[in-house]
Amino acid sequence: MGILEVQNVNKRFGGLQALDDVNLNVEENTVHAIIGPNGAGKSTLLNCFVGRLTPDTGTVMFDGQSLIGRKPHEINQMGVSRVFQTPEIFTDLTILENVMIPSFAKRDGAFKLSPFAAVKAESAIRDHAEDMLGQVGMLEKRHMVASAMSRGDKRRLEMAMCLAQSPKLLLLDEPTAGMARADTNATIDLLKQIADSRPITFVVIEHDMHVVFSLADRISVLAQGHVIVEDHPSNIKGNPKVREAYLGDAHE
Amino acid sequence: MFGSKISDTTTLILFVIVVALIPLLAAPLGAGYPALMQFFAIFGILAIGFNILFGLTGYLSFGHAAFLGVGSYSAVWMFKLLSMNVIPALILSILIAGVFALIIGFVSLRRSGIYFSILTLAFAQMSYKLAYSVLTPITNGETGLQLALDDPRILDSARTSGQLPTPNLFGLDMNATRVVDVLGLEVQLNFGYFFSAAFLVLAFWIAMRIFRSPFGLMLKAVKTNQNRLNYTGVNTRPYTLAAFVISGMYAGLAGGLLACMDPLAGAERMVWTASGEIVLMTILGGAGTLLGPIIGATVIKFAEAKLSKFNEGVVHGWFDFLPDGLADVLTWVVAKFVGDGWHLTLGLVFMLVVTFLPGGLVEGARRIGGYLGRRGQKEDLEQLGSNVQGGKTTAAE
Amino acid sequence: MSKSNFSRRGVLKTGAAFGGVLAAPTFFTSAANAFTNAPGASSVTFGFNVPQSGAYADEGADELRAYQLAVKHLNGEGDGGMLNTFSSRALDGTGILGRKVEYVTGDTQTKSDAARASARSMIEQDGAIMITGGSSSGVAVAVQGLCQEAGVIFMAGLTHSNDTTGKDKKANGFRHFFNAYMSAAALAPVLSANYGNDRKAYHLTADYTWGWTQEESIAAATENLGWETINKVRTPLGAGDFSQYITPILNSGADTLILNHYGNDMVNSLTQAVQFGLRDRQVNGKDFQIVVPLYSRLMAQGAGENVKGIFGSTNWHWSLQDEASQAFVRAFGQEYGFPPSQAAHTCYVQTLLYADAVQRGGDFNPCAVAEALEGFEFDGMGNGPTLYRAADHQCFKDVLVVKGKDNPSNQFDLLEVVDVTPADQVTYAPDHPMFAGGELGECNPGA
Amino acid sequence: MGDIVLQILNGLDKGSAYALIALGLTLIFGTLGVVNFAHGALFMLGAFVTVTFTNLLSFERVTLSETETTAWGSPLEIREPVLQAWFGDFGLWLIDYSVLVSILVAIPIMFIIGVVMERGLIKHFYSRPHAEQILVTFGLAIVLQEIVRTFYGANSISQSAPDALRGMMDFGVVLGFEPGMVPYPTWRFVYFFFAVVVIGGVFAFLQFTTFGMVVRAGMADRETVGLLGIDIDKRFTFMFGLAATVAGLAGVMYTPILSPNYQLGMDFLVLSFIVVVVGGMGSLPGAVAAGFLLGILQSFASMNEVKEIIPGIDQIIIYLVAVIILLTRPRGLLGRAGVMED
Repeated sequence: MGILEVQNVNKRFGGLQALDDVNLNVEENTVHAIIGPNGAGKSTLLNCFVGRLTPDTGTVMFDGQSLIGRKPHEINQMGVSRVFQTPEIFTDLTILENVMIPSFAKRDGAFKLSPFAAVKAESAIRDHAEDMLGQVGMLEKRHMVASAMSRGDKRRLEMAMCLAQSPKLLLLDEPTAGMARADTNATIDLLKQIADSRPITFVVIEHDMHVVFSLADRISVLAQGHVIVEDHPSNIKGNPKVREAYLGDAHE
Repeated sequence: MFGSKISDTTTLILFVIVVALIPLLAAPLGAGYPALMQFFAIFGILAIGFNILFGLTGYLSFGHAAFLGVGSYSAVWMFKLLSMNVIPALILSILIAGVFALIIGFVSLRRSGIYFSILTLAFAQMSYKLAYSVLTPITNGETGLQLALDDPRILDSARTSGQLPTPNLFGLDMNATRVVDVLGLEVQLNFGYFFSAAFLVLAFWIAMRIFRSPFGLMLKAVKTNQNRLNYTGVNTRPYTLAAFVISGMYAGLAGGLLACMDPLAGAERMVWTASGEIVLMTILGGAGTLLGPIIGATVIKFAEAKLSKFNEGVVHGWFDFLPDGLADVLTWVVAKFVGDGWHLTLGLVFMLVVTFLPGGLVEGARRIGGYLGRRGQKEDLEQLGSNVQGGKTTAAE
Repeated sequence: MSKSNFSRRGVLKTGAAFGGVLAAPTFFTSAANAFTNAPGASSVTFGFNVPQSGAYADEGADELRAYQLAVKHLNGEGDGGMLNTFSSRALDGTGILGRKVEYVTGDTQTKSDAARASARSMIEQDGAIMITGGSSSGVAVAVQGLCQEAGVIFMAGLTHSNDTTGKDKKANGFRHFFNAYMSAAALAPVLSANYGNDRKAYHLTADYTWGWTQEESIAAATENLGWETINKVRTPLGAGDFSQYITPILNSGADTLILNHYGNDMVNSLTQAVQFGLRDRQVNGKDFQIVVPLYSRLMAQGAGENVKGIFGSTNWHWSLQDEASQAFVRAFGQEYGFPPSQAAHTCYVQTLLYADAVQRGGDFNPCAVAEALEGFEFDGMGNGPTLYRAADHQCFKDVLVVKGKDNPSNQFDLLEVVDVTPADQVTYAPDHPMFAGGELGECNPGA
Repeated sequence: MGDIVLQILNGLDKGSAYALIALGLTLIFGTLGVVNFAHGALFMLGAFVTVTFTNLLSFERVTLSETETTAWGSPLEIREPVLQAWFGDFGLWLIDYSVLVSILVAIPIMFIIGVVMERGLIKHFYSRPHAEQILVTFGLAIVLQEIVRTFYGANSISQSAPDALRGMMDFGVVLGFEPGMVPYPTWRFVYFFFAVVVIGGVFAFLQFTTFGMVVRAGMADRETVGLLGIDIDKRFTFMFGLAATVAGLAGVMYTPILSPNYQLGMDFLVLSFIVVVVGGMGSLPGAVAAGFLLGILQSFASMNEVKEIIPGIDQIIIYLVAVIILLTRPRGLLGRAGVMED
């Protein structure tokens, strides 16, 4: 029984079969990577996990509950967080506030009318947020406005925001896209450290094979909306189907 | 207050002091008469409320004047039917405006961006058009809803004098004014003003609490990145709706107070340009800041009252010391901008402010403050960072 | 200029409630007065509250010119205008009761709210003892109500709705201008003479209170003639293009269109009705006709040649040949270079009437002024013998029926007076159903 | 039945004006991404170009009479139309056709006004939030209308259509109605066909010229076009000029229908925005379709039969339609996703 079970998911956009009978089983507390050439349907699949898209048919079960038809905020409240390809943060707010918001959401639920409480007085939330910022190495910058940060910092901030909710499942959409090699390595280290320090499951979509093979416990290869292989990383490299799928796209 | 480190409590105390001293401060400017001072306070409340929606969530409502109108109508009906006491009138104003805001907000908030603006505009225009025509039995149309001698007023004992009663707070008339002489200056102490000012302080205090609360933080987050907020487990609709309703209730309170100061409710209060004026006030002062909207409201109401009164005769008086020909030319030029031309000045000032001071007058004051004392400035800006989004022009999107 | 309190009751209560707390030893309250804004020994201030922005701004500007002229004449400058023809000789060009007349102006924006705010500022800040002006009935009624509460006299400017001196009449408010009922009553005989008694009328009415009273009045008057009312259609204020209201007239069987519109609505609906060929049509064997119950020269200018031959009524017109009208046109024309509008005339007259009432009564107290105005009969103001009726504070005088001129000699010469309906034909009982429902109340002197 | 045909004609006629204004507004929004609240003012300026032109044409030489005087005693002014004195019948013809002739004048003037507006103000607001664009152009609209009021006053100024086009056309006869059942003013037909020609011209320009192709590409994907190394700035300026010209021409031709006054622009502003939003922000065919749709709906809502069922519906129909469309079709009739929702 995996924490995330995807069965027979289909999604069609007009004439394009974006997802074709996708099956996936993500074990708890593992790092599961989804790879595949451009247009394979990786992002579509991810969007089906978070409530942005609804599959035409099939089931997506998280922790024994169906995710189909739930809204993004409901799915998040169940313990699924998401890191975007381009960091989605609250650019106008300070870094500390950015991390406090997810903590509030975790504690107060999807909506709480508390116009007379003071953010200042929420020391538990702040301490927790500062702790998270410390873990991603951004504690000193906590009073900066988020828009003033570098792209790498923004991504680390987004990571801290997700971690602040102690999610059971963290979805990462190309966490190292557009990064220099040094930053990529730092990110790998950070993710490893996170994965080792707590019970958490990662689903990573990634193009960079270096990242995938450094992190993944299991890999699913998606091609033309279909999972062609799901296996241990060591078995993926030599798989002929994978080579075929990547043909013409091989240096990815 | 501007760019210097002042705690909220100190700000509030300073605010109360300034508000209490307005009759004294405004008198030398020729603005110290009850009607205008009441406007300062009431439109201040309106702008604060609008800012809770626009300044925090970024949702630009172009129909906020409808709630002002609804509040006024409710209050006047209360005066006509129940009692001239302002308390039931204000309670009904806030409630009815809240209900209207709940309905309009529930529908309009299904869309965002300019679609939201157009939806609110459409609702407000429908209210205005209907109030002006087919709803005349309720609104008294063009003339506006007024008191009449034969209104029932079931809670008030019948007044025998042939005069209309005055809105009052347990017998204290809103138009009661005491004129005192301070160093040769006539200062008008008007009960209605202090009554409205008390609500202004209350409104300011509530807004301040909202700004500093987790609820307010969520609203700011809505403005910055609604998408992220959804994926952070927050349902943004109830937050925006709550902000919309709170903001509508502020407008209802302002409308109710307008009726308390002057028991008449006219349909023009709801026309779309009146909503535009609320936006102007907020932006002029500084959207997203605590004090900006109040400053904007005060400046616009002051300009409207004073500029429109400078007729050509008055202007010519200013240039009397000059030779005749020159005085005539100057009068001709200046008169284009005051008196009946004051809208031109309003439009120009507004363009200049939006172009050069997108953060409004508060940003202007902050910049001046920056020139005066550069030390410690950076730290303050960081501190204030989350309070001045309205002042930022380059919000990354 | 002396300040005083808005309300008598207010003073007493203030004194008890918070005056004691706020009044430090160095503060001195000003001397109590018998009424609001009692003038000082040397000058008296009037408040001219006219539309300076919005659709009626030109009319407002003309009103303001008339007021300034009136102030000049009251203070003994210029040629004295109608002071020389006015039947009451109380005013002698030395101001009022020896005080020089000064004035402040405000912008009503043709909105009840703005008009009241502007009037309040003139009363509370500038010490105006009398408010006058306005170019729409909604504003007039709203400001009249305010003046009643504040305890100053309101001399209405251009306001034509029956309500101003009907259900919304106030003891402190006075109207010289005529009203919708009078327009209808004055037009009826002329319409009957020109168009016969067998007509089918179609009404287009501005959908607000003035439009409704105008429609009610003219429909009643024409039905009395034997006309049939085919339909009464309400049009939104400021509709701009009225084509969708005009085309249904074409096949409705109506042979007369009555446009209960004013201002830009009137300009547009008339222009478009003519464009749709209504005046070229033959219906029921008769030439189709258009009637505009309330005319104004300023609006006739906007409608251009479309007004030619169309009947309507007006309160006064500059081409009148009586001595008083000529004196006023001369004074106004020499000052500004063009003839005055009816709005200018009524405002000028109202100012003189107020001043005269103060002079005759010997007191600025609004109640004394009201008493002097009530039942006052006068002449020499351009409308023939006139009565300020005590029961509703409405002036009763002859009403002019005018027609768009076929060959105007200049841009001001657009209307010709075809008939003068005498005052007794337009007079109605104070409790006439169209005017019932309100009470005058008692005059309020304020403080 | 005749009434229904008449209302459709009314609707098409109203719709022409709405569509023309909305077309320019959408053009500006689609290419430049600017929400222009001063667009109604451009319509108004167009109308006043005609007023000015007519005034110039009918310029009169004024001589003071030595014998006659006015009612107020000053010498009577004798006015002589200069144009007639100079050109005789041609002068009269020019005055008669002043509205149509002023199109020629309005095109360059409105284009220049548009270019100056874009270079002087709008271009500084490309990267700024929509709220600020709305506010600054709203301020500009106030300034423009107040300037016009300074020169022309607040009253409406009547403009006549040329004598030959002033009459009625019996349109019903074409459809088999009895004569006199469905007459319609010739000028309104002229306006309708003028609108069709201008709309067709704009579409053809965008469809068949390279310039238009770039602009259309820009409307679809601004970033890519920028990357192609095309000087987008100049084209934006041109587009703004074009939009101003379209709005101005709509105003020029509307003057005989609606005597212009300085508030004309504000009256049309809200309406044109609703048309654009109903049509779908950034969609040119949407703007045109919505213009005609709203025009026709407005006409039908004003019919007595409809008003008897729902009192006051003619007052609110436009807004009601906007609300319904936006709630059922969030992007408007023909709009694309993602436009103006940030």
